Amino acid sequence: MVNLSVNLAGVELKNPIIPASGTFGYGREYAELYDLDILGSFSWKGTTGEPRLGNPQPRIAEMTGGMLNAVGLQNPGIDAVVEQEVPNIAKIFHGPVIANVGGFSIDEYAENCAKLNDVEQVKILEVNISCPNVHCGGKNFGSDPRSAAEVTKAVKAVTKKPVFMKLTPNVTDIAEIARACAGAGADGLCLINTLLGMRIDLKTKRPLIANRTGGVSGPAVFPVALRMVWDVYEAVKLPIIGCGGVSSAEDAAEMMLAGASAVEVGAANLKDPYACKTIVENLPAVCERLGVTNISELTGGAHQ
Amino acid sequence: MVNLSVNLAGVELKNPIIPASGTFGYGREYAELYDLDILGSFSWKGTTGEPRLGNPQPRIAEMTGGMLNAVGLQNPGIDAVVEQEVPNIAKIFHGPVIANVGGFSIDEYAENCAKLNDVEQVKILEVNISCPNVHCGGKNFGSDPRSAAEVTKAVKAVTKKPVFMKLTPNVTDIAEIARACAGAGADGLCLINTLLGMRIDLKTKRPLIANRTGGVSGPAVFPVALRMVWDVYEAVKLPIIGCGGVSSAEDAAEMMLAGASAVEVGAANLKDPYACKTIVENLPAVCERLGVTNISELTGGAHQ
Amino acid sequence: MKKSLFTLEHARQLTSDTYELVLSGDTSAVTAPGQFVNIELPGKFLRRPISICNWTAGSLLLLVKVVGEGTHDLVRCVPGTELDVLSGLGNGFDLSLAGEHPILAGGGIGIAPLYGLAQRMIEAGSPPTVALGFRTGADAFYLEEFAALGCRLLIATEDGSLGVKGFVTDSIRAVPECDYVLSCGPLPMLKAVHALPQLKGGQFSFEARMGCGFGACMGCTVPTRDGYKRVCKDGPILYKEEIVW
Amino acid sequence: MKKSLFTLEHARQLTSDTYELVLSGDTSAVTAPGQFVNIELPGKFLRRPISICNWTAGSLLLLVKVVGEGTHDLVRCVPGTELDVLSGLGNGFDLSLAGEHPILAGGGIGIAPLYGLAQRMIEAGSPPTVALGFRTGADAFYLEEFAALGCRLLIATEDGSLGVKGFVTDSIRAVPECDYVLSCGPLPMLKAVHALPQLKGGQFSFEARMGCGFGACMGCTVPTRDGYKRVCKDGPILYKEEIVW
Ligand SMILES: Cc1cc2nc3c(=O)[nH]c(=O)nc-3n(C[C@H](O)[C@H](O)[C@H](O)COP(=O)(O)OP(=O)(O)OC[C@H]3O[C@@H](n4cnc5c(N)ncnc54)[C@H](O)[C@@H]3O)c2cc1C
Ligand SMILES: Cc1cc2nc3c(=O)[nH]c(=O)nc-3n(C[C@H](O)[C@H](O)[C@H](O)COP(=O)(O)OP(=O)(O)OC[C@H]3O[C@@H](n4cnc5c(N)ncnc54)[C@H](O)[C@@H]3O)c2cc1C
Ligand SMILES: Cc1cc2nc3c(=O)[nH]c(=O)nc-3n(C[C@H](O)[C@H](O)[C@H](O)COP(=O)(O)O)c2cc1C
Ligand SMILES: Cc1cc2nc3c(=O)[nH]c(=O)nc-3n(C[C@H](O)[C@H](O)[C@H](O)COP(=O)(O)O)c2cc1C
Ligand code: FES
Ligand code: FES
Repeated sequence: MVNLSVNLAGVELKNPIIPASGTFGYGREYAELYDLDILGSFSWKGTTGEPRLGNPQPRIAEMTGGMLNAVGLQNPGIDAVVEQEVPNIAKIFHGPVIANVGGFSIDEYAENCAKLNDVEQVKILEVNISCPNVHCGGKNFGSDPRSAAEVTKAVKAVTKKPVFMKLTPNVTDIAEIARACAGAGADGLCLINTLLGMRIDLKTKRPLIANRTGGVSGPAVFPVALRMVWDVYEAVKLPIIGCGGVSSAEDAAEMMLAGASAVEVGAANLKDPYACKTIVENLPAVCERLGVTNISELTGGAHQ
Repeated sequence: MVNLSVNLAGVELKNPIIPASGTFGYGREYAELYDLDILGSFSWKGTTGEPRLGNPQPRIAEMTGGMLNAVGLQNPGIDAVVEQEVPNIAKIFHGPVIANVGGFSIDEYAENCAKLNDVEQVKILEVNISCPNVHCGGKNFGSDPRSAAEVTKAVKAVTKKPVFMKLTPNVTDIAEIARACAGAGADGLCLINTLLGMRIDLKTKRPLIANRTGGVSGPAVFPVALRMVWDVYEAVKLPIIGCGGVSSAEDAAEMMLAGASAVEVGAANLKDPYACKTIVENLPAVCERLGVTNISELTGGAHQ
Repeated sequence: MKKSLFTLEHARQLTSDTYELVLSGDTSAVTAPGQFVNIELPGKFLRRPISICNWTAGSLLLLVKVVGEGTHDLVRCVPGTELDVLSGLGNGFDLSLAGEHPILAGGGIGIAPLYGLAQRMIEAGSPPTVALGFRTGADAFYLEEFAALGCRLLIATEDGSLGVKGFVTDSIRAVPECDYVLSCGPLPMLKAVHALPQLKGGQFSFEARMGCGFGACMGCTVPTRDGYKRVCKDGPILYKEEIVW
Repeated sequence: MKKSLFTLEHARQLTSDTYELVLSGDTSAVTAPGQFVNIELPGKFLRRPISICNWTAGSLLLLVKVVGEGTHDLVRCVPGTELDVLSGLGNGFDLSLAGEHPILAGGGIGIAPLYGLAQRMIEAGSPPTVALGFRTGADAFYLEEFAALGCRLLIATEDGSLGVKGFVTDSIRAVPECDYVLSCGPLPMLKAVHALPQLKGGQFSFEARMGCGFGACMGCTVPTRDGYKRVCKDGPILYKEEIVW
């Protein structure tokens, strides 16, 4: 018997598999397909202070080995989520929930997180700092160590829940951003968000995605994500949620060997709605092949 | 009849298709397969001052939609290339050659480039600044605008040939690096080099590539490369060689619409040694479908 | 929604670029005409959404127009090929709202879902008028199949090479008693049909590039008068009143 | 080297994880035993290098051990499947150097290229001794095929369940007159064979992860006493004298 449980900054997950934010909504669609309680956790759709309609159509493009999206953080806003989605989540999932929180100013991040203080099910805050800072010419919070640290500090000041900063890969030195977040008190890190990409429609000779650029995800980004998880594991002593291109139990194990304590699965859910279920089911066999009886032993196992 | 010729900083190519450095050696292997004179140019293997043995085995790993390599700039050194490869290139290719030059210090870049002044066939220098700066803790020249500019300036000072700086994608803001190179006198830019990635071997639980990290290339990087070509096209008024994941004439057209004046094809040659030949052959039909009679009209065609 | 394997039973070429595919498999998740399936294809990351043209207890009928690599590969599958399919996606047409003089209006490959719809309306005792539009006669398909159902069939082609010269809207205008439309086709057609003054109401099937096809990613949402809706889950059928162009 | 389509004619399971494949196609680029082919597989970016076990004017014989997804997919191809193949890669064994008492030494799937080699040596009038090693009897394959060629056959298994208990090297030591080896197998085996004092010379077939397989990328190079060599182009056969471990 393999013990699949892992610990994320004090929060116990029955296994390390977590559907990634933006690919699992607030759980409703998948709950029609399988019992969500088999999951370690799930990270809900990035939620902002105000309701957001998101970007114009088209928002999706294809590529070899993955996809691009420019959904633009469409979500009903934090108040609606607390009122309407949280009670529904109580019905469909009984484990710890990860609340993915977006924001366009430091104050917004803090306000949104504070509104989750009394939401019992939310055990971890995942702060998406790939959002553009409206007060700073639209530069992403996550592409600058100082603003990454400021968001971390602001959020930490208003919550007692563990705070995981979700990093963008579109940076020269991800370890530097990770250290800045760690220094500002982050309890953990989640990486990576999507790589910035673009496609052009040969029929119209215009960008295929109305927003021009979109975020690349899926198997195509897996080696980049893995490398960044490795680098961050070496740089800071915080638990890491590895994310990017994971599609199989083998990928999840590889991510953990690179340094992840748990693993998020994004685009794979869209291609195969049962992806996370299948991964959870296959994990014990993979652990046996790797000769571990506690999956958490894998974390960082490839270092030195 | 479609006119496929393009112009790169004054150098006329009969078509925009150029095998990318490191995937075409010095032309020998492909010359056994097809007449290289159908190519617009080719970029030879990254050449350094001293001969280099490269990295230990394994150097290659696979991924969905692409590959990782850590060849480590294995090459016979600039003197041997000038003495042994250049005369052979004279026999197998009669168009303009692009000399890809590596270096581990600013002086080395300049020395290597100077040694090519009298090599008639070399019409363009492509300066690969993804190399680690041994005088600066191994940080890549290409990840810092200042050192990118310094290399540009040093090379420009010793050559009359057009200098194309080859940029690394592993940066927060590629446009900033492009502007630094442009400001320092670059005649053109080539992008992208490989994305930094990594795989772990589940059998050994160790990094699969002996060098630990490798460069990701192939279709998986295409949307990232395309986005960077777009950004750089908006940022500077220099000709761009677009590179990264191009595998078909359609991809090449997409790259040109994003802003490329010519297109390099790398990993695709390894999978299909006839890739460049096939792309060249398919370009006229793609141009006709897109309604252009001069392929150079495509360049930047997707911008407003 | 159900995820299951279907087997391609046969593929038949209808026009230069349009094919009829018959798949066998579990269709228990299909509940209404106008729903669609989302098909996984080897080497493609995203699935390809295709309307259900018709279905029986154990088989699916699809009509596929080749527009890119995915549809190219799909129609070239050999009989016996197994396909991973999400079936029974989307809301589908609501027959109960169609009134006494319904007209089905389809353009090009958009006629596909109207076939199963027409059959079910006939079975339900309210045979619709069917107006089909094509660019030219050579592009037309499924005329005999629609005729065999026993519907009144109005054909329009842009160049007049078959039926009346003009658009589906011209056909509809010629039957002013039809005041409720169920329509699928290219966006400009949908828009023109939507604008016809004779219509009291209607249902329109939309397309969007999809990430998932089952409501999870917000990749396909469009604005409506009732807020943003997911084409894949809240649609693909939107109602006349709620549509904003 | 030639790039062309081959058709899978048949696949036969030899052991729990090893298969024999027969492909038909243009083998004109194959010039020596020990060369290999590089096979494109749907959904895989890199080709898979596989030794040529034997060949005729129109057919290729391959032995494939399933170790990962690529080999898994390859052996499951149905007859009739077309495969894009680069054929005639690598230098191959040089029969002319083998002397009067050559021995072929193969371990596991490494016995594959030795089969065509043995046949050609027999045809050339210098039948070799063949020493084959397996982990256990259940892993053994191609014994009858080698025997049918008419070679002296020495079998070793690690657990003694078939032939002598021990390694290929034990078999070779038992025939001290054999002073030239042509060998293919796992690295530890090659190394142990290489170290046998009775050998005056030998040729050893190496493996490396490959980017191209035809000499262009420097993905596969290894150090030798004569400088770095490309396993794919200057090898896969390296000579006793030049090998550094
Ligand atoms: C609800 C719905 C029902 C459909 N029903 C049918 C049908 O019955 N028959 C039929 O032939 N076609 C139908 N389509 C259109 C069909 O989905 C596209 O033609 C197909 O996805 C194109 O794939 P491709 O690989 O050939 O083209 P590519 O252009 O190479 O596809 C690239 C990407 O864009 C997407 N895409 C391209 N065109 C469309 C489009 N028009 N709509 C949505 N996504 C698109 C693809 O799915 C893929 O993700 C339907 C679309 C939707 C949304
Ligand atoms: C010159 C040469 C001849 C070979 N001859 C045979 C043969 O006759 N029969 C046979 O069964 N196998 C042979 N191999 C090994 C065979 O190439 C690998 O087993 C196969 O590539 C594994 O692919 P996979 O997708 O199943 O495994 P994976 O591990 O999923 O492959 C991942 C990547 O690693 C590469 N790789 C993995 N193992 C090896 C290996 N041992 N050598 C080279 N690349 C590897 C794959 O090609 C692929 O690029 C030969 C290898 C070489 C270099
Ligand atoms: C359609 C879509 C929507 C996403 N929305 C969010 C989001 O709201 N917040 C967030 O932090 N990440 C979002 N992401 C990023 C994913 O959570 C994940 O970090 C990324 O896709 C990489 O993982 P993958 O390759 O497994 O998809 C989204 C990704 C996709 C594909
Ligand atoms: C095996 C290999 C070796 C490479 N060597 C070099 C090199 O020596 N110099 C260089 O500038 N780029 C080198 N590159 C990068 C390519 O030239 C190209 O920039 C990159 O691979 C992206 O293009 P692609 O996706 O078409 O391969 C190499 C790439 C590969 C795959
Ligand atoms: S395609 Fe994902 S929500 Fe509609
Ligand atoms: S694999 Fe490319 S040189 Fe050998």
